[in-house]
Amino acid sequence: MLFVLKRLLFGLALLVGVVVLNFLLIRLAPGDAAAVIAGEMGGASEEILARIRSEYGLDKPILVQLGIYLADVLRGDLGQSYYFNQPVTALIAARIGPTILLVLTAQLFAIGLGVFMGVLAARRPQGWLSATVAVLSTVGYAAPVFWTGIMLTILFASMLPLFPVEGMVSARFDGNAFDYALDVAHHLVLPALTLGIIFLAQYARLSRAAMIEVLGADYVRTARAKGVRERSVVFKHALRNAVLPILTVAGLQFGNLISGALLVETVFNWPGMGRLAFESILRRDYPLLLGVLFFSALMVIVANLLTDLSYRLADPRIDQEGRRA
Amino acid sequence: SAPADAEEITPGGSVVITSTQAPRHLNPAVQSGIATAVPGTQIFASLLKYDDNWQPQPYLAESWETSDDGLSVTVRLVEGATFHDGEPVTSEDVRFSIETVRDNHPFETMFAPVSAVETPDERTAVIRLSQPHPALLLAMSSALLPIIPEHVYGDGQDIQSHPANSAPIGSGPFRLADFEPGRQITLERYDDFFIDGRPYLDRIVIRIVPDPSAMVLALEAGEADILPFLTSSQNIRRLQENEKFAVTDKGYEGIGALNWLAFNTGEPPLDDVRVRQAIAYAVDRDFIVNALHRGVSKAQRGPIIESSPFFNPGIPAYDVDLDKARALLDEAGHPEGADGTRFSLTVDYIPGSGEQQKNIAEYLRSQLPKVGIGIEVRASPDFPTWAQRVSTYDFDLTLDSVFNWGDPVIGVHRTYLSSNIREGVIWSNTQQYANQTVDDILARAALEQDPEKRKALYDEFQMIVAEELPLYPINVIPYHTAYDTRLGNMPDSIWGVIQSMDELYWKEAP
Amino acid sequence: MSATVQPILDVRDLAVRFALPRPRLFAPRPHLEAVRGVSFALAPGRTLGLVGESGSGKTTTAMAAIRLTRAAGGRVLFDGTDLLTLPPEAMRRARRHLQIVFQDPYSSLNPRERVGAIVREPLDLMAVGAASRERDERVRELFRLVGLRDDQMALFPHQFSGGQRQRVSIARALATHPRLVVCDEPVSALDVAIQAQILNLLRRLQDELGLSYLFISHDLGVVQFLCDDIAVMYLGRIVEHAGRAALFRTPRHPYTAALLAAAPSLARRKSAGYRRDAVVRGDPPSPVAIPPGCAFAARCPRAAAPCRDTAPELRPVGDSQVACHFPL
Amino acid sequence: MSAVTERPAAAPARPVSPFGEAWRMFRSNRPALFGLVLLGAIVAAVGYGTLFHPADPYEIVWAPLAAPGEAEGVPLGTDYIGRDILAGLLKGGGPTLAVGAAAALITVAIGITVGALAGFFGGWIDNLLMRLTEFFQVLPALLFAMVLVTLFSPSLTTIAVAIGVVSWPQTARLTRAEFLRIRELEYVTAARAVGARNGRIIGRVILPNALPPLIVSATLTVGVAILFEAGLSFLGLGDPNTMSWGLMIGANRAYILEAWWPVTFPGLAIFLTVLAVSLVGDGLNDAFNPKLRQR
Amino acid sequence: MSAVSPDGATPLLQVEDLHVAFDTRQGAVTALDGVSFSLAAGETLGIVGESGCGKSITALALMGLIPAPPGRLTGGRIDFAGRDIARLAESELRRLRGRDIAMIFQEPMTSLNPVFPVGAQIAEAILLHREIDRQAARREAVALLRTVGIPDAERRATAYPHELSGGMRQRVMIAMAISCRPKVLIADEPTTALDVTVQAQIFELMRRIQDEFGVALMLITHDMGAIAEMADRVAVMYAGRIVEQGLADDVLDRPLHPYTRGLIDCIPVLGKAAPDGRPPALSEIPGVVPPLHLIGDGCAFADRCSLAEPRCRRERPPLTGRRHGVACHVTAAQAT
Ligand SMILES: Nc1ncnc2c1ncn2[C@@H]1O[C@H](COP(=O)(O)OP(=O)(O)OP(=O)(O)O)[C@@H](O)[C@H]1O
Ligand SMILES: Nc1ncnc2c1ncn2[C@@H]1O[C@H](COP(=O)(O)OP(=O)(O)OP(=O)(O)O)[C@@H](O)[C@H]1O
Ligand SMILES: [Mg+2]
Ligand SMILES: [Mg+2]
Repeated sequence: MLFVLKRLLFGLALLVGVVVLNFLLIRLAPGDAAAVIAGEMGGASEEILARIRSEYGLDKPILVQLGIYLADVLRGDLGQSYYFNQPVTALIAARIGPTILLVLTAQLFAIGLGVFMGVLAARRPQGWLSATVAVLSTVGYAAPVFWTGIMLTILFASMLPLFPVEGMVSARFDGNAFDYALDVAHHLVLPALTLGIIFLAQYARLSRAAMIEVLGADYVRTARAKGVRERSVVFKHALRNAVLPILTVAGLQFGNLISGALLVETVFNWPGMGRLAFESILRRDYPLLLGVLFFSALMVIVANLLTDLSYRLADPRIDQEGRRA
Repeated sequence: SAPADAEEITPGGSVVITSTQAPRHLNPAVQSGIATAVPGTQIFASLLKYDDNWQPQPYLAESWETSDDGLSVTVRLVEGATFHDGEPVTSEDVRFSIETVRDNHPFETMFAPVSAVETPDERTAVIRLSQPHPALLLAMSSALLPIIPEHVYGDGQDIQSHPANSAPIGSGPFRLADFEPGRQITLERYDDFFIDGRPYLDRIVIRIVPDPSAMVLALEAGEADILPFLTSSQNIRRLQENEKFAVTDKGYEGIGALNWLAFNTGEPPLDDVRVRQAIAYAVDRDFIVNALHRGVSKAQRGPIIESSPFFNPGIPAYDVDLDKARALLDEAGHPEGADGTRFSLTVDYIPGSGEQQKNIAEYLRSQLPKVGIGIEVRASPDFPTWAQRVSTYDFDLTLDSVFNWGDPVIGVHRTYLSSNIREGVIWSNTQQYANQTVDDILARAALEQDPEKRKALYDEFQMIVAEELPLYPINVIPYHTAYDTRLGNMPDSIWGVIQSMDELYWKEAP
Repeated sequence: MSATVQPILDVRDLAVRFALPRPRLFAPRPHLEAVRGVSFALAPGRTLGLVGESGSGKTTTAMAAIRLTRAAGGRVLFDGTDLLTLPPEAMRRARRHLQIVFQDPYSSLNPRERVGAIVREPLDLMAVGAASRERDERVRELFRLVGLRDDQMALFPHQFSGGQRQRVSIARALATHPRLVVCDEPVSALDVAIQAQILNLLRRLQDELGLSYLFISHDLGVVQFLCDDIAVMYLGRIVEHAGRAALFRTPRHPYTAALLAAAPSLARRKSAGYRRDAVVRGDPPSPVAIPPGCAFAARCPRAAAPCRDTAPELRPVGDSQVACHFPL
Repeated sequence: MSAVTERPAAAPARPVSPFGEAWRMFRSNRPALFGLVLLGAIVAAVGYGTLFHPADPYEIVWAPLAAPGEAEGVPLGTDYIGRDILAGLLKGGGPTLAVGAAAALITVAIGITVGALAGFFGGWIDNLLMRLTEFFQVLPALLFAMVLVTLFSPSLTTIAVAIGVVSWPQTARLTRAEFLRIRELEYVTAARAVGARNGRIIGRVILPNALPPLIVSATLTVGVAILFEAGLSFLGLGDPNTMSWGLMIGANRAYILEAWWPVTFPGLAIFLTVLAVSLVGDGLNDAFNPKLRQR
Repeated sequence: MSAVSPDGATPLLQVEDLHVAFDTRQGAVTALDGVSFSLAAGETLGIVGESGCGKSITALALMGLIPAPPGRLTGGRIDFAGRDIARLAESELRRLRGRDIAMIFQEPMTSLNPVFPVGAQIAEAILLHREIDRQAARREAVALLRTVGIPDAERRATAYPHELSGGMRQRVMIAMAISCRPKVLIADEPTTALDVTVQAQIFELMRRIQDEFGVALMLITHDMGAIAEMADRVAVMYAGRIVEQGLADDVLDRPLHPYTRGLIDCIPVLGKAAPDGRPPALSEIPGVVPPLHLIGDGCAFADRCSLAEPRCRRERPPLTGRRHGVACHVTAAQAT
């Protein structure tokens, strides 16, 4: 409990830090926010600029603006998007779901298949399967994700039209919830695959290493000495321990997954936060950008918290402070 | 196209239109740009429509009449028009709309001369002008003057950030069903539309697909039906070869989207007209149009789009002539340096504009060194950065794209009037071009009621700026629309898809 | 215990505490009392053995005594000056007289340095010997002293066996002509055959160089072989301190007796029907929550009421110093 | 008493340094060697390729989107405005590799400094630095880098710095872990016991021993940074005045339906480079792994 | 070559001429080179020798757990209950392991799986070999914990290994090993990681268990004191071979092999020296155990041996003698 509380508090502090840093970074960078807003409206005169400044509070000292912003954030208000002229929270709320869906699917795919491949490879570290896994994992990792995405699009959406090219739901979609889920799943295949491939490689490699390590451990020898079946030795005694480093990495991967999602969403026009982030950057939509950064950090923090919790469930040796006894 | 006979039309069905740009909101009264205009013109009706021959047609206004002195226009509204919330459309709404647009829309010239709008009765509005304003009728069409309900937008909230901008109430053929910012806009048939039996379609979905290639694949896969505003030569050519789709460049005359190379005439060496002309002679417009754009775009020589009745075909074209360019540069006092370079310039471009601008900038980088001008391409990470640079004159050369918006008064004057040199405002006279004669001619043209005389004034204006060259026109943005050939009554007026699509229908179900 | 001359090392009331993580968010930080008021003196040229079970604080005591671990209290007089209050630079200079040999021959040598450089490092750091040639000569001399060949100087630690590495460690420790060498279980990681070589070497070096050893071991046989005086530690305290003869002949503390009884010996034969009867039960209590009174009380066959209430002080009994209410 | 001399059997007189040992391991690792050769070939091509194919990558040499082999002297075809793709590859490799290497250098420099200080001193310094590290870890790196690049305008330097600034936490953690581990080893205490000061212990004692995993990680960071630069360029945040592989992909992407080559070749180049770098990294990893070495 | 066998008793386990090789970078090395011995019910055989001489490999060979690759059994027989288990299929071996032959390891710290409660780990062993339901297995596990002297066994069964002290962990290992009443128990240096007082407790426990269950114990150690206290018979190993074997008393009191003698003499054993004066210097065995790949045809100890004769370097001495055997050219005559 102490741990959870501590992590929560710390997560909160981190979030505040993220907000402050980004706020200052963005506000102190060259560029006039009012001009941006005016530009979005199609060009404007000096008086309109002045009106915009006072309306958005841009005429106040920067620290006052920061204070106001922080107070608003505490109330759950991330401001209005300059571009969309809508509450940032509403915009993000509509986009965060697709991103989580994409990221989790890719992550599950990568972990599931990756670990399976890694375990198989670890059984015979010198065998051909192991070599194949090693090669595949390097290959999957080395290809730029957006490039893989483009290649997959050409292959599976244009030349061999099995999957939709873009989007999350068909524009014409009209059906019940089940069809909806199917439609989304159909759209999800290529993006999740693209994103999953890089991480698949990493998990395969990691779990291979972890399994080789664990299979040489004394307690695995003990299990064998008890007469435990080989399958059970591998999947119960060994994997249960090899999962620990995998979990650690899975938690740390979340930030990278979101980074990858940014590119994948761009390639497949997946309507997630990544695209929103990209657009907010290109439009200098500062409130929206801050909101996206805030939520990305929040997602990573929550993911880390969950990983830590599951780690704790998986490893009884962790003490209150999160250290290995 | 001839309107199809009502009997053969089976109403119903939905159409998916894609757009690469996400609209901020859906109220064209306070937002320019095509992203807002496409859904905006379906949701809001304007007073007039325009046909493909630049002629005004009745829409919300069943009739209109300009006084002989040109100082007032009387508009009579159709009977029974209602907003999507059921309230009737009245002359008060017209007054409110005109005032709102006049006071808030970035195109200030559209309604600046309007001094008052009188509303003698529910269906009559009299627009009083402080001076004659021949562009007024055009400004009353399409997205330029959406009639917005006063009872919604006149509640005292700031119109720029009014919540109803994202949940608009209009009197157009379609009403908003769902607005997912940056993703999709879903419009539904408005059953009480003031034209009986219209619209034919049940639903229009505007889907935002930022990647044009993905858009094309979506059309091919049947996931979309209409791709307006296509500019990529690759996509246009690919779809032209596919007989399931029609590809047309009709419907963009009203917008008049020009692509040009702007000079910062406020600073040396570009303050020297000879240098500007030298650059014009060094650039091969035909190569750009035929090779870079692979024939899909049309060359543009002057400030007014060549398809406009006001265009003057007699202006100099600056066909490529490198020797002449070199001679002009020598003459201007810029001899070649040891490395063959006379001086170096930067070139900016609107980010995200790919083939139309970035590629041309890169072409310049390859081409201008041939006459001794070094070029550095300056990328702007985002639009505001570019706008900031250009509007504060922190540039040498920039590619720019500015729309005519139908009448020169709206879209052309702003670029050349010395009174419009306004620092910090993009798409003002950012070239800092100042010529008293031009200012006078344009002022007279804005008031001139007689079309013949007006054209003569514009002819003179075009000759002067083609000579002095504050900017070098390159081409018309090759907007094309690709659509499923089973669609009937594809909009083909000068406004194309930014005018009501109430007549659009499926000839056979998709 | 014949310390009539001034001791080279005089440790008084040494205490070391380690901070532990808080159990709850705002709970006070608990401390582990690793060494709780240890005093002893070591005469020049002699060897003091520290024995005790794992975790009893042997290493910590020794490290705190030469200020490689921070002491929480007490004084350490080296030749009369208190090491614990020396300014850092002076302490650094003092280190040339205080050297150390570690238990693990694998982790006590930097694997990325040639052994010659390892042995030379203290000379450079302490600026012993003016010229570079002089230092080289010294290194060569040290190699010969500990039974290594000159030509091995260029090798890396992993190219040596455990015993040879321990010789390198010893050479390094002796490089600056120290007067006191702390040996922290220098032989417990070695095979018995190698252990004998190293023990003999240590003894020979002491004889030749007049070194003083603070020698840590848990092997009573080794301690008996090498040490003149022996201090038995239990949970951060010295429970018995005596000369070799006295300690092994007449252990006074029940814990000492238990240790002696538990140590395997060639003399206790199964064939002769030997069975352990009175083995000490249980494990030592956790050093985090040391019970009041005598720490050994819970396992002690002689424990009575006072043992659980008051901690016994070290006091002379016969030839020994014993901290026990009911010494043997 | 005579010195006990040992038989030379166990101690060959030839010194084998740990790094020498690692190189021997590395050499016998075929994929790693392949990676090294591939990397060498790529670097050579980027460095000297223009000698054999002296074309200006910015010059329009042919019609746009000419297929490979379609035009004389343009073996890999042209891009969307008719520039030579092979010339672009040869010229663009430099910046790509340079950004990769520079970013990796920055990453490693920050990472090692932070990690070493945190791991060595522990206590509040460790706490502070680790909080800082976590802070940088919760921001998705690419997103944060995009913000930095956008705010401070895209140039090779900004890009390299941005990548470095966002990717050091991993190195810092690794360094810290190594320092924490090695700090407890007896040879560190031994160094202190012979009077070494903190600076020496950090730099001369712990760091060399922490180096193997850091070298591996630095190698892999080069790959990551190259991918990163490619990603940024792909998103249009590259430096348009400097040809790079990522830029080529990003710029040519719009023509992918018509021409596969302008995207595929730079993609392959990135892929092969990162592949080579990771193979080398893996090889180093194995070579430095004492467990594998014993066999 | 004859195996060591106790007087009168029929051996339960008979190992003959066992060979194990490992593939290394230096080529195949012979880690076990003709090891033979036997073990009878209820007796304790001690195996001593320096690090790396093959003690653990011998034990693992009996369990069929030689890590392969790189290791492999290259010859010999292991007769157990009338079968040669060196040739059994893996599935049959598995049934044997834990049920008939059980083993406890040196590091109680790492030999228990850190992520399962100790009770469950014991119960697993029971479930594997006995027709018994989960509940019963649990109860049995608790009972076993009680048998090995763990206080509060009920609660400790749910503890994870890291929550127990080293001694307790080793008790858990013993409980697990005896859970199926094995006939042979192999203990590979069970107390090296423990303190002397705890070591004494564990030895005591093992003696008690042997008495109770009549199990044959193979005790691997490098501690001569432990041999004296625990073993009926001893086999001394050197570089993959048994160089001397016999009754504990015979070997300890009248060592025949120079290596055994050196081993005994170099230990600073308690009470051996006069406590008063300074003990005399220890006798040393010079040098170190040669790496396996450098062992030639002769006696592996010859290089370190003060008695070595030229033929010692040429010829490998066989193990001679039934009651007290030795593999030495020089002292073979004294074997009985
Ligand atoms: N750095 C540290 N932080 C926290 N506790 C420590 C630290 N070092 C030692 N301790 C604790 O202090 C106590 C004494 O440890 P010390 O190493 O001195 O014992 P020891 O007698 O040398 O044992 P061993 O025979 O195992 O070497 C132990 O309980 C140990 O866990
Ligand atoms: N996996 C392996 N690969 C190569 N050689 C091995 C392997 N395992 C053991 N050996 C070799 O087999 C020999 C015997 O090893 P074993 O573990 O039986 O020694 P031991 O007598 O148990 O030593 P210790 O007292 O250190 O436990 C050693 O010399 C070792 O080098
Ligand atoms: Mg210790
Ligand atoms: Mg062993």
